[in-house]
This record gives sequence, structure tokens and C-alpha cells, in this order.
Amino acid sequence: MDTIHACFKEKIGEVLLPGDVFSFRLPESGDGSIKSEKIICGPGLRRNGEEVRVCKSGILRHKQPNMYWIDSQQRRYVPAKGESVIGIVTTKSGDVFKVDVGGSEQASLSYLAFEGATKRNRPNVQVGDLVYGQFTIANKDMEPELVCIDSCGRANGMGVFGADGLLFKVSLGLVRRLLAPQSEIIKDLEKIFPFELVVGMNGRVWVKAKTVQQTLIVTNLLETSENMTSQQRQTLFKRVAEGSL
Amino acid sequence: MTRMSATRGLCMRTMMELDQSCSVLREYGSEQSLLSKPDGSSTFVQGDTSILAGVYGPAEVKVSKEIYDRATVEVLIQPKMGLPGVRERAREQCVRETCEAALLLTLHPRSSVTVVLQVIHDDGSLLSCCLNAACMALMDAGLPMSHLFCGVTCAISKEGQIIIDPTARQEKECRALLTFAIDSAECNVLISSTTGSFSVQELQQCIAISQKASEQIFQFYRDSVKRRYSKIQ
Amino acid sequence: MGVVLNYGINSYISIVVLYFQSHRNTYADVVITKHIITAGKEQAAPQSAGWETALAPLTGAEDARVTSLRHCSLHAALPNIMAAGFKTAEPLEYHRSFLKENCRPDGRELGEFRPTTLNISSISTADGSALVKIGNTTVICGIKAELTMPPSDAPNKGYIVPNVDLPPLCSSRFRPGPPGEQAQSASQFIADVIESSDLINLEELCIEKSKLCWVLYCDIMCLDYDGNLLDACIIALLAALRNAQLPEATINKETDLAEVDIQKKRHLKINRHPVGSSFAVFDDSIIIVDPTAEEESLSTALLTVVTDEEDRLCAVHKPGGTSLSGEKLQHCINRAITRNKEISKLVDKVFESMKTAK
Amino acid sequence: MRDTPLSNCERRFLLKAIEEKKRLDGRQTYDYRNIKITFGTDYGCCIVELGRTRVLCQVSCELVPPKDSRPTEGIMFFNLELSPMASPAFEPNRQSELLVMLNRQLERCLRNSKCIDTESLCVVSGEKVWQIRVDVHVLNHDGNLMDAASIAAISALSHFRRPDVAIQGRDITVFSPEERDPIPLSIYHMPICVSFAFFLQGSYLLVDPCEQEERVKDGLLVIAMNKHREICSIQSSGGIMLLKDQVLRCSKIASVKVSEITELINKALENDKKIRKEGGKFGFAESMPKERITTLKREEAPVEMADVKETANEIVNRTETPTEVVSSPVLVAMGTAQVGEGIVNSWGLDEDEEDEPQTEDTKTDDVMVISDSEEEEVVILNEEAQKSTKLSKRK
Amino acid sequence: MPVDTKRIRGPEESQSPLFFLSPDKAPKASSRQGVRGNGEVRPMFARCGLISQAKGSAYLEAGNTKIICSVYGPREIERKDETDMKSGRLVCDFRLAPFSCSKRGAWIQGSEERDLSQTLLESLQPGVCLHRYPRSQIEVNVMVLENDGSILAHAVTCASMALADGGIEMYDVVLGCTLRQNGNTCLVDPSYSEECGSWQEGYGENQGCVTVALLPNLNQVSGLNADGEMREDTLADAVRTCMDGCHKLYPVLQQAVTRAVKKKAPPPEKYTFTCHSPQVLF
Repeated sequence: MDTIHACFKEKIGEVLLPGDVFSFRLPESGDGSIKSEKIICGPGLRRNGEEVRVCKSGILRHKQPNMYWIDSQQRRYVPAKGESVIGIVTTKSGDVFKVDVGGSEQASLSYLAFEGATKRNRPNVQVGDLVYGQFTIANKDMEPELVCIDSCGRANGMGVFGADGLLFKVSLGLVRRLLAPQSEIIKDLEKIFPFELVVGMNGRVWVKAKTVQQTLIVTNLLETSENMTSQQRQTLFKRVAEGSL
Repeated sequence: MTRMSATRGLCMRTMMELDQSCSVLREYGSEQSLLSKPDGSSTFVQGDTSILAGVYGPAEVKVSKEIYDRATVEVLIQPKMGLPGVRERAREQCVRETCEAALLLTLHPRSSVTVVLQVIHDDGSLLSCCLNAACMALMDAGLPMSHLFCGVTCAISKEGQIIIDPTARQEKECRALLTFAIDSAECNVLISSTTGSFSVQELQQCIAISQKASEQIFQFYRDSVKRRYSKIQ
Repeated sequence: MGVVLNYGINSYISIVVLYFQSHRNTYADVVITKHIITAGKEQAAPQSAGWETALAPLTGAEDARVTSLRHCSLHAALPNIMAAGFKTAEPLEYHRSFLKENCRPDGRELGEFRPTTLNISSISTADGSALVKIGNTTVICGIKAELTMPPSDAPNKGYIVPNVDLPPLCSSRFRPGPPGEQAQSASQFIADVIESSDLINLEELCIEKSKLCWVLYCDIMCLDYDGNLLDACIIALLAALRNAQLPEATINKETDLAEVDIQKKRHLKINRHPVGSSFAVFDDSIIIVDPTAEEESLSTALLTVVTDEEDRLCAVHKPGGTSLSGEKLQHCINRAITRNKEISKLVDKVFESMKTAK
Repeated sequence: MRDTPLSNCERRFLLKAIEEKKRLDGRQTYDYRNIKITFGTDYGCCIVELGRTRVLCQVSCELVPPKDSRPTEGIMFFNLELSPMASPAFEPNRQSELLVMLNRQLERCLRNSKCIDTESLCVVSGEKVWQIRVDVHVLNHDGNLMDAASIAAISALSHFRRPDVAIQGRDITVFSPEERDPIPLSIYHMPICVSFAFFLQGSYLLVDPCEQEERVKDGLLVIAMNKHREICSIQSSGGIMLLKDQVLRCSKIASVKVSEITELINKALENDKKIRKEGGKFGFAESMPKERITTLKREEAPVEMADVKETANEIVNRTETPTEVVSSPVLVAMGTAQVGEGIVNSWGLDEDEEDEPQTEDTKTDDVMVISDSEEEEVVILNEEAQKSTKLSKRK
Repeated sequence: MPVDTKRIRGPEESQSPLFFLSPDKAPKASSRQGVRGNGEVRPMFARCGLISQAKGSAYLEAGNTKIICSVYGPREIERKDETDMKSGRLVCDFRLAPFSCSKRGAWIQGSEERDLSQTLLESLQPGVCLHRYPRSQIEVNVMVLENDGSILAHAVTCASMALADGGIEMYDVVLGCTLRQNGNTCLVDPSYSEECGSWQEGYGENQGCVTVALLPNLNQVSGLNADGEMREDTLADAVRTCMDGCHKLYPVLQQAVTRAVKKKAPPPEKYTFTCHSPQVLF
């Protein structure tokens, strides 16, 4: 019945390559009226007239009711509005900080975009510090802009962090898996020992455990879980848990 | 060195029928994401010919090269010996323009896409191997593309026989050498780069063969990406 | 008669300023207004003053073939100034609106070359030279022959060293300094054409095996860049090589040194006559021949086909861009074959005229 | 392009870990990362992987006249390139400080140590010698480029074979590998660089620093040594003060590392030799890690060529157009002709200045203009002169 | 091993065949006898506006010397480190085509070409109203297609024609003329073979070459370049002769510029003849 959905649905979970096409001939029902259907194309899918083209290689994902996107394992981050990322402050200039987020351009972060910050009471941010913030502006034609407060002016977990602990980089695909509501990887990892974790959509992960040794173990486990089935991962984690005890 | 591979090739050749022997793509392979620094990387191996490709982008662009409405593409081909010369520059132009046509550059204005191709070994069909490596590296980097592309080289021997994916030795002995890049959307010709003289019929035959061979390479791309994502549910 | 005058006006302003600025700037203003009015009404204004269209203005060859544009209703309807603005603001749309009507802004049909002029033997310091103009594009090729040792891997051969230069002189798009990518790939292309077409036997350039041979430096320089560089380069190279004369050189048996007699000169043996035809692809589908610089920069792909006099292909050079089907490619090749005949005739005629003059 | 900046958090953590004798990848202080040496199909070509650092080296040779000062010695030329592939911070054709440092160190390690017998590279004294060129390309930068480059260079030099030559009088014949087996270089010893990074004013040291460790280091000590424990070069940079004991300790560690690495190189060389001898498969294509999921290989595959001829013919025939009328050229002047009509270019039709200058003669103070165009501005003030110039042109 | 990787390379070295001429077969130096007088300049042909892409351009032919020049700008200054932004900048690039001399030249600009560029710049600068172009630069590119002597002088003339053609504001045009002093004889506008001579090796008295650049209407010398060894009075005479030579060439330049201006945009008849010389300023 749903022809557009149908042609998408049969490909869900399959690996697609750039140039693959979903063409939707609009179904003309018997009475001549054109039934309108809506689908939402996420990352990796682009509408091109009468068809939808894949533009990134990866797995086709679906979210009810009508969202489709391509899940790919790229490493370079492209800022998107509303996403939370870990940035590194590179310069202070005037009343903004320049923050490296791993994109093609540095993001700007206002002095005032911190909880409780006023013109008088400037936040204590040094060059090289880590900030966790959210994009309020991110599009291809403008310089991206970060804030460390939510719409109510609250920090809500954002701001400067990372006095100790370790920052490292993984693929964007892995980050998305870590951030998924019921992430299996994190669940498995939690069983080994307690640690603090900050995950940015830009592929940066910050970890802090009780000791340097434990921090390094978490880091290495996360890096290796990129290309593992859940079974392989579980056996590995189990071995580490036993060994580290 | 090359003697070995040549004899290997020779054994195989005698085993097969003469007119079939020339229409064989050498064994080929590729590895993606093998370098830690670049945003995308791949090696592509065709017989003994081997290219390593690294891609950065969309990344920061120099002000002097900035384009206001699209990304700037740069391609560098590094020869194994000595410095890149005029020949490399001509190849770079070919690969760059092909990448420009395949990439959706307007999605990342004022940024740069840099493709670096390192020749690891040249045993014929070098330009097509460069193209294949570049395409796989671009895919690995996750840059938005409207279509994929691949390269196929055909040699025309002195007897007028068409040899696909020739070795360096076959290239040396042939009368004409034609390299085409084929796009995955319509299987049309993206690049044509030729040396030697040939007839119109021969050109069209080579194009037709390249189009056939491209199907196999595109299938290979698909298989390797599938394998790569095989552990993610 | 809308289209005619836009370009006239643009160039006019700058010139009039030069002309009158010493006296009073107001002169210029008056003149311009007057010119617009008279010329806008009828074309007669410039003609009656005795300025034929043959003395085409600097910037716009457009004027010359105004009649063929009449059916482009869109432009006829647009006021002059707006059309000029349209051209600068939306160059691609401007060109598309012409292509839709199967013609081009300079009045040519899609498959029409610009007039091609060839002149030879004008540089007396070179051993052979030729100047080629395709429309505004101007290329000069000078050949210098020098003596050297043959290459160690081919002791019975000489050298041909072609280089294309795009000096800042020829267009504002080129900067001083070492050759850029375009010049380098053009040089490589010319070198490939020489090799592919078997233009000259390198053995013929050898004077004595592994001792002495000629090296022919073919320096090709663009003097005015308005697109279609490669075609012009090939014609210039071919004509210059045909024009070149080498003095007799021998090795003196006693002294083992080279000896040259410039009284005795011989022409080179040219085996083949390759001629190139360049095409530009617009919007992935429309193909035009002999693109101008502007058309080149707006097009999505470029193609150069080189054929010889036996209709064999010496090069099918498409350095990327959007794709073309085998069939479209074939159309281009057919056009290239006709072009070859045209240029061969041109070259022959020029050389004949030299012969009869002697 | 800018490299990702190092955050304060990483710096603090790294230094803390070093104090606790912990390293990011779980190594001990004196451990090297995994070293993998792969030889190519060509002689003198190898890829060295040192953890994630990756370096390609190719040795080549050429017959050249020797340097005047050393007429009986071959020439060694080293060139290390930091390919922009290796790091976003590397720009093509830029002489960065790092590049100059690496090139100098490589030359000191391999040329100044006289590890290669350059006299055996002389073919005809004062006339022709072999120039050995060593090109090192850094493909991925994850720290300790110097050690990786020196391992790659010496492995490639040991692997390299130059063509055999025969001399008859002044004629030199170079034999192809099919005619005569190529000849290896004569190598006296194999110097290898071992790098030590110092932290916190020299109180801590690490062998084989990775890129992040290099970023927080205070100083670097590079010792080039061979397995006979002969120091070939030693260089300290970064301006740290080292005690005599520290340097001695480092040289002891270096001697252990060097003998390990030398053994590894020799093993790799032997292995390659064996496979070549047995006629097995070798080269980079064979060394691709097939078990990785990012890797895929395919066997030789035939391409169907059955109906290719028909397709080609069809296209050619379908597009056959009746021969167009070929326009004939017009002779403008001697040596100049034109084909095509219509548009006039800026040089004008009437201007054939190259060949036939329409002379504006200034023999007298009068202006004389001769022009073949039919413009009314033609002014002829001296008809005699006009005739003479015209005549001189026709001669 | 510094090599030119941006051009197609030939053999490492090669010699012009002229080095190997057997002495009896060498061509004899031509003399002016009967062709033109020592004080005469060669017939000159000049034309403006040939290069379609340039703001202004000129082509000049004197004897066999052939020079082409284009002018671009005024456009944004490229190197912004210049301290004086109030006036514009003139940039000159003087090049000899590789085939322009009897011995093939290199592609890479040599010191001679750089010298000539500088001299050209200095000779032109006084003629151009640079204060009218603040923060911008005007580029002058000169290419010698064939060198048959007096290239600097003709390059100056050619460049100023191109500047005028490009509508660049000028106080006056600049003309150049060269004189070759050979003992007591002086040759105006020498050809290539006349230019070369014993003075370059340092022999003889009163041997030298003088090039003068002149603003004809202001009657001011904007550039003077003298090589060799000459007596004071001879040099003064030589400068005077050169200035005369320049004045002789002026009408040709005037004609060419006027012609180009008319061609580009025909003024209505009534103005056509009111302004005969285009460069009469102030």
C-alpha cells in the first residue's frame, strides 16, 4: 500500500552506497487523486526531484513513523544545530572564545553563554580547556556558534570540565552508538568498574576513572569496540574484568 | 622482481584461450581506514599495482583558495621516487575534476577536501588504480557524493587485441593505451585519457569493455563496504 | 537591437574618460548619454559615422552577428542595461538562455568554431615559428633547435621538449611565477599528442648514435587567453614544426667535434597532421565546440579530441567533469574529423603561399 | 590545515601517567611499539609500520658523473618527505623545521656513518658513478618518525639491488635484470636511530614516543647506533640538560634496541629472499591483512567481451553524419590564412602585423601611415617611400 | 638536486648550433650602409588593443624587434605590507620569450630580465598618475617575442601605449630610444648585431649603449640607462640624440592610440576632431 515506505523498508538495515537510488513513482490510485506520503530524509539521503539518492555509504536506518537516514562510520565532524559536542578552547578574542570542535571552522562561544555569567562576572576559561556545549547556530553558510547554557539559562551539564581524565577520539558512528538511549557498550562497560564519561557528537570522548590505569583501560576498550560484534565485546570485557581484579 | 610476476602471468595466460586471456581483471583488493590520521584512507591493489590514498575534509581552507559557495578540492599524487612532475600534475587534474564532479561540494562551502595519493607500486593501469583508491577513500571519509566512480585501463596490442587492466610490461608493448573513469549512476565516461593512436571502433569497444568491467568494480566496492559494516547491527 | 549596445557602452565609458578627462569630465557624460539615445533607437548611429562592424569593439564580439540573435526573444525584450546586468550577475543563466535557443552569446551556433588564423615564419630568431588565433585566443609557437648528447636509454634518438606557458600577459587569471596546473597539464597533453601521433621520428633527430643529436625546444606561449587553448597549441606546434629548418650538422671525423653549416638547411619530416577539436559540456547534456574562456569556466566538463588525416584518433582527452555517453562522444569525434580537414586545408594553403612566394 | 590542538586535560593526564610509569597503549617505559617491515615487489622498496606510524621507502639508482672532489666515489642522496597524508599539519612543499631536522638526522645516520661502501659504486673513475637515491615518504604520523624512517631506509638499502654493468673502453653496458642478476649494495653496518623523549625537565624518559607523548615532551635525544654498539650519531634537542649518566643509560638501552631491530630487519630480509627464491607470492598485495573487516580481496575475474564489438559498431554507425561541407581557407597575406568567418576578434582581420608590417615609417619627420585596411584614416604623405617598402617586402 | 618539476624537461644541457659553426661559414655582420642612416630609427609599427582579456594592450614592431604588452588593473594590491597606501603601485614584469634571442633563453626569469623589469618600472612610473589609484596596483606585462635590439626602449614605448589604451590616467606618454656609441660613430635604435660589440668585453674608448625614456610633451627624461664607457660630452650628445629619436617616434604612437580609441567607441562626429592628441593633459 505504501509504495515509498515499502521500497525503503525492504532496505532497512542494508548497506547502501552513494549513488543508490530510491525512485518513487507516485502511486495513482483508481480515482485519479494522488495520495501524498511524507518521509523525512536524514543524513546521507538527499531528495533529487522524483527520487531519493544515497550520498554516503553506510547502513539504512529507520525510526517510526517515517524517518530514514544512513548510519556511517565517518571520522570528520560537521556541526549540526542542537548537537552537543566537546570543544577545545583555542583563543580568547574580544568577548568570544574560539573553540575547536573538529569541524572545518572553529565555533565561537560567547563569554555570556555560561551559567551565571555577566559582563562583570566572566567565566574562568583558559586556552586549552575543554567545554561541553550545544550548537545554537550550525549551517553551511555561517560560523557555528556554541553555548554552554540551555534555553532557561541553566548549565544542565554543560560548561568547562575536565581538570583531569583523558580525552580521545573515536568514529562518529561509535559515538552515536554510545549515545543511544540503551547503549549496550556502556552497559557492558559499567559492569567492570565505575567511571565518568562525557561523549560529544563530534567524536570526542572524555573518560575519568579512579586511577590512571583504569582510565586507560576504559579508553582502550572503547576504542576497540568499534569493530566488534556484541558477543566478541562481551567476552573481551569479561576477560578484562577478571584480569583487572 | 617483475620477472616473477611476469612468469606468473604467463602461466595463467597459456592456460586460457587466447582471446579470453586479455579480458581479465587482475586480482584486486583494498583496505579502508588503515591510517589513523586522515579522515578517510584506503589502499587499492590491482595485481602488483598499489596506491595508498588519504583524504582530509571537509576541513579548514586557506583564505587564498577559499570558494564562497563550495568546497575546494585538492588532489596530490606523490610518486615513489623523486618529486612530482608535469605528468603527475596532469593526472592530479584528472582525478581532481572527477572527484569534483562526484562530490556534493555545495554542501560544505568555504572548506577544503584534500586527497593525497601515494604510489606504492606501479605495475600498469596506474591512473585507474589512483581513481579507485581515491573513490574508496572518499567513501571512507563519509563525504557526500552523488555517485561513485572507478577507473579501467585498456591497452590495444600491436595486433589490435584489447587487453584490459594491463601490466607495466603490456603497457610498454602496446600500440595504444586508454584509461576511462566510469560513473556508477549511468555508466558513462567521466575521464578519457589516451596515448597512442587508434580507430573510432577501437575506442568504442574499449569504452564498452570498461563499462562492463566497471560493474564488477562497483560490486567490489559494495562488497567491501558490506564487509566493513558486517559487525554493526 | 537591444543586445548590441551594452558592451559598447561599457568599453566606451573608459575610453571616453581617457579621451576627454584632461578637459572636462562633463564631456564624457554628455557623450555617453547621447550615444545611448542615438544607438538605442537604431543601429545606424555607429554605421553612419563610418565605423563598420568589422572593426569590432574590444570587449564584445557580440555586435558583429547581431542579426542571428533576433529570435532570442528574451533578450530583445530586456532593456539594455538589464541584459548587461544579467550577464554579469547570472552568467550561467545568461548562457543557458542562449543555449536553449541553440545559439551562443557571441552569435555562433553550437557546433561552430571561431575564425582561425594561421601565420608562419614571423619570428626570425626561431628555427620555426607559427602564430595561431582562434577567435581572440592567440598562441605563438617558436622552435629552437640545439645540439646535445642522445639519451642513454635510446642512443639513436633525439629529443622534442614541448612546453606551454600561460604568462600573466594573456589573462588576469594567471599569476607570474612557475607554471600552474593548467599550463602543466597542457604541456603534458601536447607531449602526449606528439608521442601518440608519431608526429616526428625521434630517430630522425639523431645525428650520430650516442654522440650527437638535436633537441627541439617547442616553446608555446599564449598571448591572449580566451578559451580553447589546446586546439590553438596543436595547430601552432604543427605549423611551427613544418616551418622549422635545421642546419646541417655533422661530426668531424678528425676532431670528434660537431660542425654546423647553416647554409644547408633541411625541413623536418612530418609524419602526421594531428588536429584537435575542443568541446565544452553544459549542464551535463549540451555540447558546444570551441568554447571561449567564459564558456569554459561555466561548463561542467571539457573534452578535446585529436585526430589525424587518416581519421584515426590520437587523443581523446577528457580530464574529469561530468560524464558523457559513448554516443555523445562519437558525435564529438565526427565533428573533430571535419575540423581536421578544415585545418589541414588552412595549413596547406599557408605553406603553399610561402612556396609560391619563393 | 590546522592540527587538532592539545587540550590541557590531555597534557595533565599524559604527564601524570608518565610519572606513574603508565603509557597510553599499555607499554612499558622502554618498549617499542610493534614493528612491521614489508618489502615490495621492486627491489629496494619497503613499508615500515611502527605502531600506527607508517613510512614508505624506495631506493633507486642512476649513472651520473661523480663530484669533482671525489671522483672515485658513488653519491648517496637522501630525501625525506612529509606527505600531507601523514598529518593535517603537513603542507606540501614546505620546508618545516621538523622536515629539515629529520632530513639532517637521516643523513647523519646513514651517510656520515659511512655504512655504505661508496667506492664500490664507482663505474669509471671520474666519469660515471652510481648515484643511490633514497626516498622516504611519511604516510601516517603517530610519533617517532625518525626511528621509523631510519629503519625503513636501512632495510630498503639492504634490500636494494642495482643493475650489473660491464665496461669496455669508455662504453658502459647496463644489463637488465633478465640478462644478469642485479647486485646488492655493499653495506658495512646498519645504523639505526633510537629516540628517547624526556619529560618534566628530564626526570622521566620514554623510548619510542607516540605523537601525543611527543607533544608534551621537553626534550629529545636521538642515538644512531649499529649492532656492534658503535655510536654513529647522537643528537639532543629541545634544550634540556642531561647528565652524563642519563646519556650513558640511554646508549645502553639503545644498544639493546638496535640489536633487536637489526635482527628483525635481517629476518624480514631473509624471509623475502626465501619467498622470491621459491617463486612464491610476495609484495605489498600479499601483505594485506586479509583477516581485517576493512579489507577485501577478489580473485582475477574475466570481463565478458562477447557483444562489445556490436555495441561499438552500433554507436559508430548510429552517429554517422553525412560529411559536412568543409569551408575553405582564405589567404590573407603571404604566410597567413584564415578559416571560418563571422566574428571578428580583437586582433582584427586587417592586421597581419607579424608577417607583413604595415609600416609606419618615420624616415622623415613626416608621419607616414600605410595600411591595407580601408579606413579613411590612412594618410600617405610620402608616396615614394611607400613604394620602396612594398618592394622590399616582396623580395 | 634542484630540478624544474613544473616543466617538461629535456636533456641536462644542450648547445646552440651557432657554437659549432665552422669559422669560414659564419654569417657576416650586416652594416647599415645604404639601408638607413646612423641617426635614423627603424620603421615602427604599433597597434593598441589586441589582447581581448587585458584592460589595455599594445603591440610594437621595430625592424625585427617584436614586443607585446598588456596592462591589467587597477586592482586590489596583492602584497599588503606596503607602507604607502595613498598612491597606487605599478608592477612591471619584463620577459623575453625563450625563442626571442639567437640563443634559447630559459623559462625562469633571469637576472637580466629582472633588471629590465626594474628599469622599465622606473621609466614608466613618472608618467602615470599613481595618486589617482590609491590602494590598488596596475600590472604591466611585457613580452619580447623577438629581440633585434633596443628592446628596453621599445618596451617602454609599448608599455606606455598599453597604459594609455587601458585608460590609465597619465601625465604624458613615455617614449624610449636607444643609442649605441661606437668610437666616434653613433647608431640610433641599434639592431641586435649592432648592440653587441667590443665594449661589452671592456675594450676601446667611447664604447657604450644609452637608453633614454622621455615624456615628450613635458620634455622631461624619466629614465636614463647607460652602459659602457663614454666621454662626458659624448654622453650628453647621446642623450640629446635619443631625445630627438623619441620625438620622431611620437607621431606613430599617437596614431596608434588614437586609432584604438576611435575603434573602441566612435565618438559622435562633432567631437571627432576636437581633440587630436589624446594625451594632452593640463
